Amino acid sequence: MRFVLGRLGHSVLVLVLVSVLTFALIELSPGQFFDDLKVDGQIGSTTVETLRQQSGLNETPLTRYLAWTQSVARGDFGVSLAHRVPVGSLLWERARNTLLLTIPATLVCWLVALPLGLWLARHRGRWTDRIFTTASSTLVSLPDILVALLLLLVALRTGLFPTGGMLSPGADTLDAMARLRDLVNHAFLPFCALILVLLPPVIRHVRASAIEAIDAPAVRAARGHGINGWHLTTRYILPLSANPLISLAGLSCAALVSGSVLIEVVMSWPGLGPLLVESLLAKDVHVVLGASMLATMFLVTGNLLADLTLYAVDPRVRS
Amino acid sequence: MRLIASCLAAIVFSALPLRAATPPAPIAAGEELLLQGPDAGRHGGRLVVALRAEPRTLNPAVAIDAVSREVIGRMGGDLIHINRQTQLTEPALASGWTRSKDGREYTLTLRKGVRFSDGHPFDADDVLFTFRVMQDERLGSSNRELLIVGGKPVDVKKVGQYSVRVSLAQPYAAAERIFDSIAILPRHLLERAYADGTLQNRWTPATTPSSIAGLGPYRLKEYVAGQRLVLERNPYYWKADSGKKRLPYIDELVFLFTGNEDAQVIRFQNGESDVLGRAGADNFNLLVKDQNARRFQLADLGPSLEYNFLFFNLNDLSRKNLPQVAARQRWFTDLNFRRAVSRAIDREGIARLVYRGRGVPLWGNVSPGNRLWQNTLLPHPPRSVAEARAILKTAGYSWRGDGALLDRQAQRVEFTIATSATSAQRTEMATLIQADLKELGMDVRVVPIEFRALLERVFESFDYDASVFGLGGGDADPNGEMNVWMSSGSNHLWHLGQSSPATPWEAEIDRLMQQQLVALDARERKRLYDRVQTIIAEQQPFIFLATPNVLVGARSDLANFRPSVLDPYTLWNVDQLYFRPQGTSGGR
Amino acid sequence: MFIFEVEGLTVCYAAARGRRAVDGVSFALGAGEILGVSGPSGCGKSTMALALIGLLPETAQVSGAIRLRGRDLRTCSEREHAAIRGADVGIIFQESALALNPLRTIGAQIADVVCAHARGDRQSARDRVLTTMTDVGLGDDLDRIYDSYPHELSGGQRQRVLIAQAIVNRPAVVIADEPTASLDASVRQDVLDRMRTLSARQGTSFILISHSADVLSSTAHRVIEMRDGRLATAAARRTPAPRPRASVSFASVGSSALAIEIRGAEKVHAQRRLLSKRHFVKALDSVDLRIERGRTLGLTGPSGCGKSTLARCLAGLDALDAGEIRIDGRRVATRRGRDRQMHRNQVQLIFQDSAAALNPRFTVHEAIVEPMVVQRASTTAERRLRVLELLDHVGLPADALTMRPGELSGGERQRVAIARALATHPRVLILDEAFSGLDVETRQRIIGVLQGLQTTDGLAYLCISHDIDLLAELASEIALMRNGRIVGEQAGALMGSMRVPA
Amino acid sequence: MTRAKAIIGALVGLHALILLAGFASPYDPTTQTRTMPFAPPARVHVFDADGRFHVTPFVYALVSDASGAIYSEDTSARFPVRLLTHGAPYTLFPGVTSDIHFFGVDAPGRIALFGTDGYGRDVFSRVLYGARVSVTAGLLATLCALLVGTALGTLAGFCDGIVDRIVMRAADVFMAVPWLYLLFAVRAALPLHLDTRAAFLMLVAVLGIVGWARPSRLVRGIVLSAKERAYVQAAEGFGAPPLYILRRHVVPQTYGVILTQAGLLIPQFILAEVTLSFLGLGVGEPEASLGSMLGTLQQYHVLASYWWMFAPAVALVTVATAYHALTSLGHEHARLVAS
Repeated sequence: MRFVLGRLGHSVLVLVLVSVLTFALIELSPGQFFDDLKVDGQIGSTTVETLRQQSGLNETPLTRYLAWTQSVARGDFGVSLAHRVPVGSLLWERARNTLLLTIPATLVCWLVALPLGLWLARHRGRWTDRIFTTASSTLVSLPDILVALLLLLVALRTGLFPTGGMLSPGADTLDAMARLRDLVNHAFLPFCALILVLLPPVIRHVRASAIEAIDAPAVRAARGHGINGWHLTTRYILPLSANPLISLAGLSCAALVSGSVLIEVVMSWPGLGPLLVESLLAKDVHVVLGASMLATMFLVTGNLLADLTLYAVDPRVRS
Repeated sequence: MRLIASCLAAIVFSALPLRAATPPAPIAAGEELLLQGPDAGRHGGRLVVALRAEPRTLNPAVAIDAVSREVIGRMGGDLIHINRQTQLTEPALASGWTRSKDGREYTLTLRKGVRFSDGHPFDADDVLFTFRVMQDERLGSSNRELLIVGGKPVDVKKVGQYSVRVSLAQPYAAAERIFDSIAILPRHLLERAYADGTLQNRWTPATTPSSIAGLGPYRLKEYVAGQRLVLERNPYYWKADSGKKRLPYIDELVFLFTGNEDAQVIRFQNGESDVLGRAGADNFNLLVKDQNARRFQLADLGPSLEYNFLFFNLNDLSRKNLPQVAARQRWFTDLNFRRAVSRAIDREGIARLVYRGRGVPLWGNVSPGNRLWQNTLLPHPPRSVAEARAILKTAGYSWRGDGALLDRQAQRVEFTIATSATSAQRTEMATLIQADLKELGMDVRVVPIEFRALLERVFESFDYDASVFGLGGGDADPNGEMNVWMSSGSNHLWHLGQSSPATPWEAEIDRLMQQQLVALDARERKRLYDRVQTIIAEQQPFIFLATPNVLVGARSDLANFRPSVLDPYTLWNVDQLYFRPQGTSGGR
Repeated sequence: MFIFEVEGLTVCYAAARGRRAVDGVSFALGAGEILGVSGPSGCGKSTMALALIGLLPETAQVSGAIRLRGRDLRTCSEREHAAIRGADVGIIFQESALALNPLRTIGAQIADVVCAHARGDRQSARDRVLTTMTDVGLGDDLDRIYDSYPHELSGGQRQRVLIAQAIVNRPAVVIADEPTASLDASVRQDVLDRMRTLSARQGTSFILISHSADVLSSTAHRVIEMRDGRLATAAARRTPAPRPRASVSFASVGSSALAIEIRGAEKVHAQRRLLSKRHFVKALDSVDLRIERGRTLGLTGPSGCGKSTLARCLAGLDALDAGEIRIDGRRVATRRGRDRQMHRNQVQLIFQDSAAALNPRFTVHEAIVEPMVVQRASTTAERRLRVLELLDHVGLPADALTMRPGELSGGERQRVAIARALATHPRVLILDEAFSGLDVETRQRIIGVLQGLQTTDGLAYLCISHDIDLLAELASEIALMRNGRIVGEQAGALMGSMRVPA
Repeated sequence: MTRAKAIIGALVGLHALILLAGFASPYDPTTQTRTMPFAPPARVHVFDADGRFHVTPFVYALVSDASGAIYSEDTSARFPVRLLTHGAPYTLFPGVTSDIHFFGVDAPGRIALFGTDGYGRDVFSRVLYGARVSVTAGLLATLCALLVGTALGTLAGFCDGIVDRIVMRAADVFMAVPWLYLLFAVRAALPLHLDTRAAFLMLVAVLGIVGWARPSRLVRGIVLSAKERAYVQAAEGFGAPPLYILRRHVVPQTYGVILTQAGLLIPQFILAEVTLSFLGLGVGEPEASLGSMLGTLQQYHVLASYWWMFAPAVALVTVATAYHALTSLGHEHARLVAS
C-alpha cells in the first residue's frame, strides 16, 4: 500500500500545482469581475471601487491566493463574487446534476463500446466494420455544440421531447414516480447528445486494442488449441486488450465533470456547464478555481483507479 | 430497476416542498387600495418566463445584474413609479406628493393600511431605513449614485407616521423619477443584518422564503439551484382592479433558467414558456414565420431607447506611450475626417442586415423610441461616398494609385475597430463599416476580442483606435445620460478623465446639461436638450449607427399583455395579466 | 494407412508480391511416427506449420490438400476446423514466453483446452490436466505450478506447459515448431525422450520442426529437408553427421601476450519489484579470467549464472562495482571517458539474436560503417573501402551492401554483425550465444570465418554458449560458471563427456 | 493496397483544392452583396423555362421579394457558366497574383454554389479559403504539440528516474489546467493592430504547445522500449554518444506513433479552432475560417432555416475523415511490417 500513499501524495501535489497555475493565469489575463459595471450608466466608479474593496479584489494577488487557500481549508472553497455564496455548496449542487447525466451516459457508452468494439475487431475489414469506422470518424469531427443543437431541432420538429431544463415547472405537484418519468423525459436529449459525443472515441480505442490482442501470439496459440468463440473472447482477447483500455477508462472518469459543459449550456441542463461558462467569461475567480479543482480531483482519482485496476488485473505487475 | 428508480427519486426531489397556491387575502378596512385598469380579469393560473441567466441575489440594495433586477422588480414596491406605457410618473406607495416653490423639497404622503408580503404593516420608518441603506458608502449599493443630486445625497426626514420630506441640494428637474425602482426594504427583517454589516450577503435566492418580504405583487415561494425560481401571489398586495378584486390575478410566476437566447426562443416556441423577453431580430422573424402554426402573439414595439455608435480614441495620450495610436489621432481629432466617415457609413444597410429590417438607423443620441425628448429637427443626411470623398479632399487628404487614402503627410490611413467578441451584432456592424470605409480607401481591420479585455483597453490603457459600443436603454429622461455627456462623466468614452472640458463644444454641452438638470419647466428642458443633441450631431464624437426594435412575445390567451419600450418590457404590468378562459394554464 | 497426408501445399503472401513461402510440399505421416522437418531459418517451416493448423492470417492464399484420416481439413468450415484443433491435431509453438496468456494461471490454460472440446465439469478436467502435467515432466510440486502464472516459471517449465496443452486431449497428430530451441541441453533431452515415449505408448504421430540436426537425428524416425519453401530430399533415419573434428592448431602469433584479463570482478544487480523494497543479487562474485591473444576461451553455465553480465562488463557496456580489466596488459579504468572509449573499441560484443542487433531501417553498408562514423577517424572513401574489405572478410557478397537486415537470412545477419564488430580493429570478440539461432551449415561457415580471422589478426575470442559440443569444437579451454563464480576450467577436448547439471 | 491509394489520393486532392482556393472559388470570400443575405444555393439548369436543352449549363439571377426573406429565380435572362473566366484578383502564392477563376458567371448573375451567408458573401469561396486557414491552424498546432511532446517524451523516456517523474507529473498538471486564460492573456498582450491572421496563428501555436501532454506520454513509451533494443546497446558498445543514439536509433522509432498522433490531433485542433472562434479568439472578420463559419451555424435561426450553411460542417467532416483514414492506414501498415 506504499504505492497508494505515494500516489495520494502526488495527487495533492498536482492539485496544488493546478490551483497555483490557474490562479496565475487568471491574474495574467486582463480585466476583473466588476469591470462590466463601468459601462452601466447607472453605477458610478465610486460604487465599483467599494464593491471591489468589499470582495477584496484590490489586494495583491498573493494575499488573495492565500485567503483562498484558507477558505479551502475551511471547506468553503472561496466565495463566488456573483452569487455571494460559498463555492463549495454552489459547485456540489450543480455537480450532482451533471453527474446525474454523465455517469449513466459513460456507463452506457462503455457497455455498448466494449462488445461492439470487440465484434468489429473480430469482423474487421467487412462492410459493417467500414460503416462503423466512417460513422465514428464523422461523429468525432463534429463539434459537440452542433450535435446538441441538431438534437434540439429534432425535438422541436417532432415535439416529443422538452427542449431544456431538468423538470417541468409544475413538477412539484406530481408524485415521486411521475416526477421521475418527467426527469427522464427531460434528460433524454442531453443523454443522447452526450452518448453521441463520448461513444465514437471509445469504440475506436476498443477496436484498435482488440485487433492488437487478436494478433497476439497468446491468442493465436489459444485458437491453435481449439479454444474459440465466447470463451476465447472473454478469457483471452478481452484481458489482453484491457491494459490500454483501463487507462482510457481512467481518463473518461475525468471527463465525467468536464465532458458535458457545452451540451449543458445549449440544452439548459442545470449542471456545472452553464455555471462554468458564465464564471469563466465573468472571471468569477473562486468558482473557476473550484471547478478546476473538481476536474483535477476527478482526473487524478480516475488515473489512480486505473492504476489500481491494472495492478489487480495484471499478475506481472503484482509480483 | 425498482431500486434505482427509488434512490433516483430521493436524490432529486429532496428540495421540492409541496404546497398549493395562496389565495388573495380579503380586503381589510382602512386599506387604501390603488384601483387599476378598466377590465376585471380572472384569478388563477401559472405564468412561466424563461430567463437568460440565473438571478444572483434577491436583495434590492446590492442587485447589479439585469436578471436579478427583473425578478426583484416583481417582488418590490417603490414610492413613485414611472408608467412604462406613458413614460410619466404616477403615484405608487406614496399616494401623493407636493413640491416646494424653490423645487428643492418634496413632501410625500404614504398610503395607509399597506402591509408587507409577510403581513407586517408598512410605514415611514421603513422608507427612512431604505434610504439610509441605499446611501451608505460602506455598503456600495447599486442605487447610491441615483440618489445623489447636486453632489450631495438626498436628505429624507420623517414628518409623520405616514409622511416623509425629501430635500435636495439644488432644484432637480423630474426629481420624482429618482424614486422609480427603489424597492422599499422591510425594516423589521433587515435592521439587525444592516447593523452587524452583513446586509449585502443576505437575501440570496437560496434563503428561506419566510425571511424575505416586499411590497410587490409576488413573494418568494421556492428556489431550485440551476433550474427555476417560483414566486407566489402576495396576498396583501395594495392594488385592486376596478371590480375591487385584489391583484395580481395569476397565482404563480415561474422563472426558468436557460443557457442562451437560442435556448430561450426554442422553449417559448415549444410552449414550455409563456412570455418571451427581448429577442433578436433573426429569432423573431423565425417565430413570425412560424406564428400561424403555433398559438402565440408577437409584438414589434418599434425602436428601443438604446443607441449603438462607432467612436474614435480621442483620449489624452501624453502620459501613455502609445506612439502609433497618437499618430492616428491626427485623423481622429479632425472633425472633417469624422464627418466623412459618418457620411460613408451605410446606416440603412446596418439596420437591414444586422437587425434583418427590425431596426432603425440613427443620426443622434436619442432614439425615435423616446417620443418625449427626441429632437426631430436633426438632419438625416443619406449615405453618399462621393460627398464623403469631397469632404476628405477639402481636408487635404489624397488617394494613391491603387485607391489607398493618404493623409496630409502622405501616410496611409489605416486603423483597427475593436469590438466585443460576445456581442455578435456589434461585430457585424464593424464588418459592414469596414466594407463601407474600404470604398473611401481606408484600410480598416475588425478585431473582436474578449469583452473584459476591450473594457480594459477603453477605460484603462487607451490602447485602441476605434470601437463600436452600445449605451442608453435605462430611462427616457435626459438625466439618465449625465454620465455620458458631462465631460467629467465616467461614460464620456471618447475622452475619459477630463478635469476641465477639453474642447469648447464639450464645455457648452456641460453648461447645457447642468441647466436642464435644474430647469423645472419641461418645455425649457426640451429646448436645452435639443441644443445638446444638435451639437453632438455636428461634432460627431459618437458616430451613431442604428437601434434595434423591441421584439417580444407571449401566449395568445394572455390578456392585458401591453409590452413597453422601457425596461422591463413585458412584465411591468404583471399584476394585471390574466389568462382568458379558452387557454389552459401554465406550461404543458 | 497414413494418419496425416499433405499434398501440393502452397502458401503465398499478398504483401510479398507473390513470393511463395511454401511451394508444393507433400508428405505423409503414419500412426505413431515422428517426422522431422529441417532446413535453414526462413525456409517456410513455420509458415507450413501454421498452414497445417489453419491459422495463417487472411493475407495468405493457401492451396493444396491436408487430409487427417482421409478427411481434407481445407474443405471443412471454420467451426469444424476449430473442433479438430486441440482435439485431433495438437500444436506446440516456438516462443514459449509469448504463447501463454500472462493473465491466466497455468492450470486454467491447460483446462481451457480440455473444456474447449469435452463438456466435462472442471473437476474431471483438473485430474486430466494434472496427469498430463506429470507426463510432460512437471511432476515435482504440481499444485504450485497449477496455480502459478507463466512469468513465474522458468523457460523449460513453460515449454513443458505448451507441450501439455498440445497433448492433453490425446490428439492423433502433434505439430511441434522448434519445441526445444530455447532449452538447455539437459532439459531438451528430457523433453525429446518424453515425446518418444508418448508416440510409442499412445501412438501419437509428431511433425517435429527443428533446425538442429542432432535433435532430429536423435528423435525423428524420418527427416525431410526444406529449402526456400520446397522439399529437398526425404532421407530415412540419418546417422548423425560426423562432426569434423577439426584439429585446431593454434599457431600462436607473436608472443602469447595476454589479450584481455579480468581480476576480482564484482557486480551487483538491484532487482526492483513494484511493491516490495529493492533486494540485491550478486551477479559477479570475484571473477578472474584470462584470454591470450589468438586463443578462444569457452564459457558455459546454467541460465542466470552471470555469463551475460560478465560479457557486458568485459565489453565495457556496464561498469564493474569492484575489480579491474586489463587489455594488452594495460589497466583500463572503467569510468574515465577517453579510456572507456579505447576500451570499447578493443572489445566488441556479438549478440545472440542477430535480427535485433541490427537496426531494421539501416542498410548493411550503414550498419557496418556506423562504428567508423562514430569515431570520425577516417574519410568516407577510406570507410567505403574498409566496408568492402570487411564484407569479403566475413564471406558476404558485395551486392549485400544495399540490402536491409529484413532481407537477409539469420546467418547472413550474424556475419554482418561480426563485420561491424571488426570495423574498430578490436583485440577481443565476445560471442554471447552467437550461434544458437543458426543451422548447422551456417554455423560451420561462421566458425571457419572466425578461425581464419584468429590466425590472421591474432584476435582473442570469448565464446559463451550452453552448447557444450560447440564449445569443445571451438575453444581451447572452457570455463564453467555458476551463481556468479567461475567454478572450474577444463581443456576443450575433455569437456565432451561432462554433464552440466541443469 | 487500392484503399490506401484512394485515401492518399483523396488527401492530396483535398489539400491541392484548399491551396488553390483562389483559383477554384468563383468569388473573393470577403466581398459582400448586401442585397442578397442568406440566398439559397444557385440551381444550375440545363433545360430552360420552355424545355429547350442547352449544351453549356446556365444559372438564373436571384431576386428577393419585398421583405428580403424569400428568393425566386428571374427566368428572364440566362447566364451561362463559363470556365477560366476573369474575376476578383487573388494571390495564388506570395508574390503571384492572378484573377483567373476556374468557373464563373457574368454579373449580375451569381453562381453561389453553396448559397450566401448573412452578409451575402459566397459560402463556397469562404469554405475553400476557410479550410485553408483551419487546416493550416490544425497543422501548425499539431506540429507544435508533437515537437514539444516528442522532445519531452524522449527526455522522459531516455534519462528515466527523477526527470521522468517530473515530466509525467507536469503532463498531469497540463491536462487539468483550463488553458483558456493563457489564450486570453496572449491575445491581450499582442498589439491590437497586428494582422489578424498572424495573431490567430500565434494563438494556435500556443494552443498546440499546451497540447503536448498526450503525445509525450506515447513517445515516452516508445523510447523506453527502444532503449532496450539490442542494436542500441550494440551502438553503445562501439562508443556512440547518447545524442547520436537518440538521433539515429531511438527517435526514428517514434515516427509511427507521431504519424498516428498527427492523424488524430489535426482534426482535434481544427475543432479547437471552433471553440476559439466561439470565444472571440478566432480569426478576425472578414477572414473566413471553418471555425468562424461554424460559429454562425451554431445560431438557432441559421440552423433552423438556412440548411446550406452546413457546408463548413461537411467540409470539416471530410477533412477529418480523410485524416482518420490516414491514421488507420498507418496502423494497418505498422501491423503488417511487424507481423
